[in-house]
Amino acid sequence: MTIGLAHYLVLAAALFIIGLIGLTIRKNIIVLFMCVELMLNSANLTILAYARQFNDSDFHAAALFVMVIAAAEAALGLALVVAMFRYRGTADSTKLTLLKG
Amino acid sequence: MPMLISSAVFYIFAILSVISAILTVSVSNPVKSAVSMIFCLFCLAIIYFTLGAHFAGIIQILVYAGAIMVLFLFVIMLLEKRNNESFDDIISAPKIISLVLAVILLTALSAALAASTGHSGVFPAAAESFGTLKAVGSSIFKKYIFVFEALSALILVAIAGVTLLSAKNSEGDNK
Amino acid sequence: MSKEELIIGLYSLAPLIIAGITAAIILVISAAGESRAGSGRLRAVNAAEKLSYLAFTAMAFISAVHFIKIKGPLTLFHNAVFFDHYSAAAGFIFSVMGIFTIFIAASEMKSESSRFQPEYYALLLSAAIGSLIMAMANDLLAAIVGIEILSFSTYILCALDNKNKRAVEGAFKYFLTGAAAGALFLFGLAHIYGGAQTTFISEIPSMAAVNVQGPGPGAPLLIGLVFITAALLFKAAAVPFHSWAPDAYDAATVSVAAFMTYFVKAAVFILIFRIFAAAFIFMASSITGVLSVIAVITMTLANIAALYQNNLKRMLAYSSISHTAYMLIAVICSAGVYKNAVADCGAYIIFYLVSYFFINAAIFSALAMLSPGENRVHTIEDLKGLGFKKPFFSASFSLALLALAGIPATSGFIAKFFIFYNAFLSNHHALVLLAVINSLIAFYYYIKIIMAMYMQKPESGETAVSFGNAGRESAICLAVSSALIIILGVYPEVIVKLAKLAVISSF
Amino acid sequence: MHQINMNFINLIPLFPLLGAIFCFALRDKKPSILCGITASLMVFLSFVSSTASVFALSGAASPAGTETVIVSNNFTWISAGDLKIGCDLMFDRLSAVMLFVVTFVGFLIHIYSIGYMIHDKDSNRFFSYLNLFVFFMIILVTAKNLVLMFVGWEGVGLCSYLLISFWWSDPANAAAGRKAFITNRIGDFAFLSAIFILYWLYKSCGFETGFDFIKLAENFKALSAALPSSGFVVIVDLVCVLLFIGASGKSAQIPLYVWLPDAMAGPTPVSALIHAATMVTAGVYMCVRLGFLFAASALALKIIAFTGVLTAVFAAVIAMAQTDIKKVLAYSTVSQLGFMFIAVGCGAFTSAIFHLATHAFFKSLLFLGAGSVIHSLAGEQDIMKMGGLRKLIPGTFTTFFIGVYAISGLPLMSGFFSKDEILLYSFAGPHSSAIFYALATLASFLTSLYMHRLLFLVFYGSFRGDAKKYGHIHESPAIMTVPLYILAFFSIFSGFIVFFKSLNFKTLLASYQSAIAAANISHSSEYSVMGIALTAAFAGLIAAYKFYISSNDYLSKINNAFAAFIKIQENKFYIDELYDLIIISPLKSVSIFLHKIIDVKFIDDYIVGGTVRGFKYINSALSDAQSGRVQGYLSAMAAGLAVMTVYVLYNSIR
Repeated sequence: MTIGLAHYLVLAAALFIIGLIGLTIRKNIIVLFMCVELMLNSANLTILAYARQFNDSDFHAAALFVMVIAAAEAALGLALVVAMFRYRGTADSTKLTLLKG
Repeated sequence: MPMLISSAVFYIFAILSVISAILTVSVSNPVKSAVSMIFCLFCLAIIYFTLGAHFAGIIQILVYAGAIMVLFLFVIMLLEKRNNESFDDIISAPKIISLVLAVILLTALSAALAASTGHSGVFPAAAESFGTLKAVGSSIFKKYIFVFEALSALILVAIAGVTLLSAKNSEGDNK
Repeated sequence: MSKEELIIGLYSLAPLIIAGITAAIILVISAAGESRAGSGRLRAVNAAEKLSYLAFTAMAFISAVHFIKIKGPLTLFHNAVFFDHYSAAAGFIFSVMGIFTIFIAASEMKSESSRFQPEYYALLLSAAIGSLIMAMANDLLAAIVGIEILSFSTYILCALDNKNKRAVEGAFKYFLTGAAAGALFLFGLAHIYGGAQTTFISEIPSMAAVNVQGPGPGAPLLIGLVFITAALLFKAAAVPFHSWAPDAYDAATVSVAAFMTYFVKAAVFILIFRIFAAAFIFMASSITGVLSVIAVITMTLANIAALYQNNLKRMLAYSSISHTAYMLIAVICSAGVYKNAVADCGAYIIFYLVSYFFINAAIFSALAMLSPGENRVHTIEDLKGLGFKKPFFSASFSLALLALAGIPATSGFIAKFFIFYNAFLSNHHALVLLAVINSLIAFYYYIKIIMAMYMQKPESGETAVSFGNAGRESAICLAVSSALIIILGVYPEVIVKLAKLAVISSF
Repeated sequence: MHQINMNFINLIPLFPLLGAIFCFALRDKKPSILCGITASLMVFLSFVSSTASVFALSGAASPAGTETVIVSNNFTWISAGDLKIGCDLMFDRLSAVMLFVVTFVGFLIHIYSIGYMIHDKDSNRFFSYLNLFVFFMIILVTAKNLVLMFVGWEGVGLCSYLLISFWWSDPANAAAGRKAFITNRIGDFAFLSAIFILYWLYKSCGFETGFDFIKLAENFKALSAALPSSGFVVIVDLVCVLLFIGASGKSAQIPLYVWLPDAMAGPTPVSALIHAATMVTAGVYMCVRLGFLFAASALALKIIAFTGVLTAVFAAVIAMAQTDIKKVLAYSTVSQLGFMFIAVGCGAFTSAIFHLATHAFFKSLLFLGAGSVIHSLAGEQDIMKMGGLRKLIPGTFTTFFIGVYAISGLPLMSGFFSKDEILLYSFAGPHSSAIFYALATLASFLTSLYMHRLLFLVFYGSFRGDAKKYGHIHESPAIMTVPLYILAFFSIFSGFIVFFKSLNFKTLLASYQSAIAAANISHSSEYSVMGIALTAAFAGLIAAYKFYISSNDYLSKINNAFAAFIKIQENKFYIDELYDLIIISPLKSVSIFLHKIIDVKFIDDYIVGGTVRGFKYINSALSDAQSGRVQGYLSAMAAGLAVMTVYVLYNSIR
C-alpha cells in the first residue's frame, strides 16, 4: 500500500475534526486554545501535503506563516486568559456568562 | 524496502498523532492535555519530514513544540494547581448533535478528498532542493515578501495587545 | 525587485506605511514614563489623538489621490496585492471611518477614568492596516494576515478596559471564536491551494480550470470554498456564526462597538466581495443556495432576537447581524444572470456600507454622549423622556434609527432599495420577499426606542442618563452623520457612480 | 394623455412643509395663537394654489379626446440601472378633488383646532404635526409615481401615529399609536410587494416605466397584449389583491380595521382630519388612481366589494352598541369606508370618490361637532351621560343634526346623492350583485339607525349626567362653531354638484373608468333604488325615534334585560317591545358578540396577539441559545459548518 496525498489529507481532516470536537465539548479555556492550535496544525499538514504533491516548496512559506499566526494568537490568547483569570478567578468557560441574552 | 518503511513511518506516526490529539481533547487534566499536545506536534513534525518539508518540521519542533506549548504549560501552571474538569454534562443534546455532525463532516471530507485525489497515488519525485532552508527562505523573501512584512505588523499588534492586557494599574476599578 | 517596482510599491502602500509608523510612534508615547495615569495619561491621549487624526487624514488624502490617479488595476509585490480603484476607494472609506471613530471615542477617552489608554489610537491604526491589507490582498495568505491584524486589534480594543469583567469576557469569547474562524480560513486556504495550485485570487479561476479534471470544481476547491466562506461569514457575523457579536458589542465601549459595526463589517464585506467576484464566481452555483438560506435565517433570527432586547448595544448588535444578511443578498446577486451584475452588486455593497457607516456613526455618537466614561449598560429605559429634553440629540438619534429601519428619504432606504432591486433583477424573488418582511419586523424595535424617547416618562421623573461633559466631538459627529444620512437619502447618485467606477475598473 | 409642465404645483406641498418647520421650531415656546394662525394660513395658501391649479388645468388646451395633466418634473430621486424614479408631482382631475378635500377641510379643521387646542401646553407641536400631515397627504395625492406616493403613504402613517399618541403620557394612547403603526405595517408590506411585482411585470415585458402612473396606464394595454392572457390575469389579480390589502390597512377594512377605533385616543380634530376625512380615504384614492389595474381584475373587484360590504355591515352593527361618542363615529367611519370600497368593487370609481368627498364633509362635521360637545361637557365622552343638549348648545346641535341627516342619506343631503349612487351601482353597475346590494341597503338602514340613536341620546331627552355639570354647559367659541357652519353648508349642498353639468362631475374621472363598460342603467331601476334607499333611511330614523325618544325608560331596560320581559305585559307600547325583541335586542347582542368575541377576542387576541406570542417564544428560545457559554457558540459554528460542507459536497459531487 503506497502512501499518497489522500492519506495525508484524511489525516489532516481527522486532526481538524478532533480539534473542532474539542472546541465544542471542553470547558477549560486553555484547552480550548490548544484545540485551535490543533486545527491550525491540520491546516499546515494540508498545505505541506499539497506542496509536496505540486512539488512546490515555495509554498512551505505558507506553513511558516501559519505558525507565526499561531504563535501570535497563542501569545494574545494567553494574555487574555491571564487577564481574565486575574479578575474572574476561573478558567472554566461555562462560568463566563456575564454577557448573555 | 524504502516504500514499506516510509508507509510504516507514516502509519505509525499518523496513528500516534491521532491518538495524542484525541487525548489532548479528552483528558481532564490540562497539564496532561498540553503534554499530549506536544507529543502530537512531534509526531506531526515527523510526518512533515516524510513530506520532504524539513525546514517546516524543524520549525515545528523548535517553535511550536518548544516555545508555544511551553508557554501554554507555563500559563496552566501559573493559573491553578489542579484544574480538572468533570465531564458530567458532556452528555447534553446539543453536544451530541455537534459530535454527530462533526463525525458526518469528517466522513464527508475524507470521502470527497479520497475520491478526488486518491487516483494520483504516490507523490511525484521531489527536486533536490525541495523543502530546504535555502529554497523556503528565498521564497519567503521574494515571492511572499508582502505577507512576511504584513506578519510583522501582526506581531506588533500582538505585542501591543499583550503589554496592554497585562498592564497593571493600581487605581483600576474592578467592576 | 527593481527600483521602479520599489517606488510604485511604496507609493501604493503609502497609507499602510503612514498608519504603521504612526501606530509605532503612539506605542512609544504611551510606553513613556508616566503616561498611565492622571494628567500624564490625558496628555498622552491628546497627543495620540492628534497624531492618529493626522495619520487618518493623510491616508484619506493619499487614497483619494490613488483613486484619481490610477489608470487601471495593477498587481504588485509578486502579485501579492492589488492596487486598483477598488482598494483605493476602500482605503478612503476606512480612513474616514477612522476619523469618525476618533470623534466618537473622544468623550470616553478624555474622561477622568484611567481605563482608557493612548494605545487605543495605535490599535485603530493597526486595524486600518489590517483592513487595507484585506482590501488590497490578491494572495489569500495576505488576506488572512489582514484579517488577523484587524481581528487582533479588535479583540484588544474590546478588552481595552481590562479591569472590567464584562469587557475581558466579551473579548475572550470574541477571540476564541475568532481564532477558530481563523483556523477555518487557513484550512480552507490550504484546500484552495490544493484545488487551484495557487492562492492568488486573480489566478484561482484559470488555474482551477486547468487542474480540475472532469466537470465542475473538484472536492478540494469546494471544501476550500465552504471553509473560507464560513470563516468570512463568521467575521461578518451571519447566523449560525454570529454568537460572538452580541457579547462582543455588549462588552466593548461605545466607540469600539461603533467601530465594530461599520469598520469591521466594511473590511469584511469588501474582502468577501473581492473574493467572490474575482475568484469564487465560477463556483457560485454550488454555494448561492447555502448563502441564501443563511441570509434568510440570519435576518429572521436576528430581527426576532432584537425584538424584545432591552440592552441597547445588544439590540444594535442584532440589528447589525440582520444588516449583514441584506449585504449578503448583494453578494449572492453578484453571481446574477444579467449583465453588469458584478459591477452593480459591488457598487451597491459599497453604497450600503457607506450608508450603514453614517447611520451607525450617528447612533453611536449619540450613545457616546450618554454618561460618557461611566461604562454603564444602556437600556431602552434610559432613553425615556429624552425626546423633548434633548431635542437635537433625540431628533438625530431617531433619524438614524429610522434610517436603519429603511424609511424613505434616508440613506438606509436607498441602500436597501438598491439591494432588493438588484436581487429582484437576479430573480431571487423569494429572497426579496423575505427580506422585505424582515425589514418590516425590524421597524418594531427601532420604533420602540423612538417611542421611549418621545412618548414615555422616566419612572423616577428624572431622565436616567446624564449628558455629563459630553464632548463637542461626538456632537459634531452626530450632526455630520445625520446630515449625510439625509443627503445620501435624497441624492445617492454621487456615491453610487463612484462606487460603480471603482468596481467596473477593478474587476 | 396630454402633459403640461407647470412647476408651481410644487407650491401646494411646500406651504404646509414650511408651516410644519416653523411650528416645530417654536415647539418649546409658550403656546400662542401664532402657530395656529400660521399653520392654518399655510394650509389655506395651499388651498389657493390648488384652486389656481384647477383653473390652469381647465384653461389648458388639450387635443381632443385626451385628458390634460399638469406635471412638475423636479429631479431624479433614485436611479438604478435603467430604472429612474423621479421626485415628480402631477395634478389631474382626481388629484384636484382630493386636494380640495385635503386642503379645504384641512383648513377648516386647522381653524377649529386653534379653539380646541389653545389651552394645551404642546399646541405648537400639535400644529407642526398637523401641517406635516397635510404635507405628506398632498405628496400622496400629487405624487406622479407609485414610489413617491408610497413616501406620502408612509409619511401620513407616521404623522397619524405621532398624533394618535400626542398625549403620550397616558400609556393607553401610546399603545393605540403603536397598534395603528403595526397594523398599518401589514398593509404596507402588501403594498410594497405589489409594487415589486408590478415592477417585475412591466420590466419583464420590456417596459421601463419608473412607476410613473401615466406611463403605467399607457403601457398597460400593450402589456396585456404582450403576455399570455391567463398568466397575465393571475399576476394582475395578485397585484390588485395585494394593493387592496395595502389599502385596507390604511382605510381600515376587515380585518385590518382594528386600529381605527383605538386611534380615537388622539385629539378630536385629529380624528376629524386624519381618521375621517383624509388619511383613511387614501386607500380608496390609491385604488382609484390605479383603477386601470383594478378594472382588469374581476377577482380583485369581487374581493374588494365583498370586503367593503362586510365591513360596512359589521362596523355599523358594532356602532349600535358603542357608548363613547367618538367610538360610534369611528365605527361609522369604518362602515362608510366600506361603502366606498363597495363602489370601487362594483367598478364605480367616480361614485367612490364622490362619496369620499361628501363623507369628508359630513364626517369631519360630525367629529368636530362631537368635539364641540365634548368640549362643552368638559371632556365627557359617554353618550349615556349626555342628553337634552339641544337647547344648551344650539349651534353645535344644528350642525350635528345636519351631519346626521347627511350621513343617513335623507333626501336632498349630500350623503343621499353619493350613497344612492353607490347603491345604484351595486344594483345595476358593471360588477353588481344582488347580495352586495341587499347588504349595502341593510348597512344604509343601520347607518340611519345608529346615527339617529346617537343624535337622540346626545341632544334629546333629559340630561343624564352629573347634575353639577349641567350648569356649566356652554356653547363653544365662535372659532370652533364657524367651521362647523361652513362644513354643514357643504354637507348639505356638496351633493348637488352632480346636477351642474358644467362641472361635469360624472365624467370627472372618465379616464379611470374607460376600461369599465359603461353600464346601461334604466331610469326605472334608478328610481326604485332611490325609493328603497329612502325607505331604509327613514325606517332607521323612525326606529330610532320610536325607541330612543318615545320610550323614555330605555336605559333602565338595558340594565335588566329580564325585567324587560315582564314589563312587556304591563307596557302599553307593546309594539315597541316587540320591536325591541325582534330587532334591537338581537342587534345589540350581535353587536356585543361581534365586538367582544370577533373584534377583541379573535382578531385582537388570536391573530394579532398570537403573532406577538409566537415572536416572543422564538425570542426566548434565541435568548436561551445565547447563553453566554462559549461552547454553545462554537457548537453552533461547527454545526453550521458541517451542514454547509455536507450540503455543498453532496450537491456538487455525486
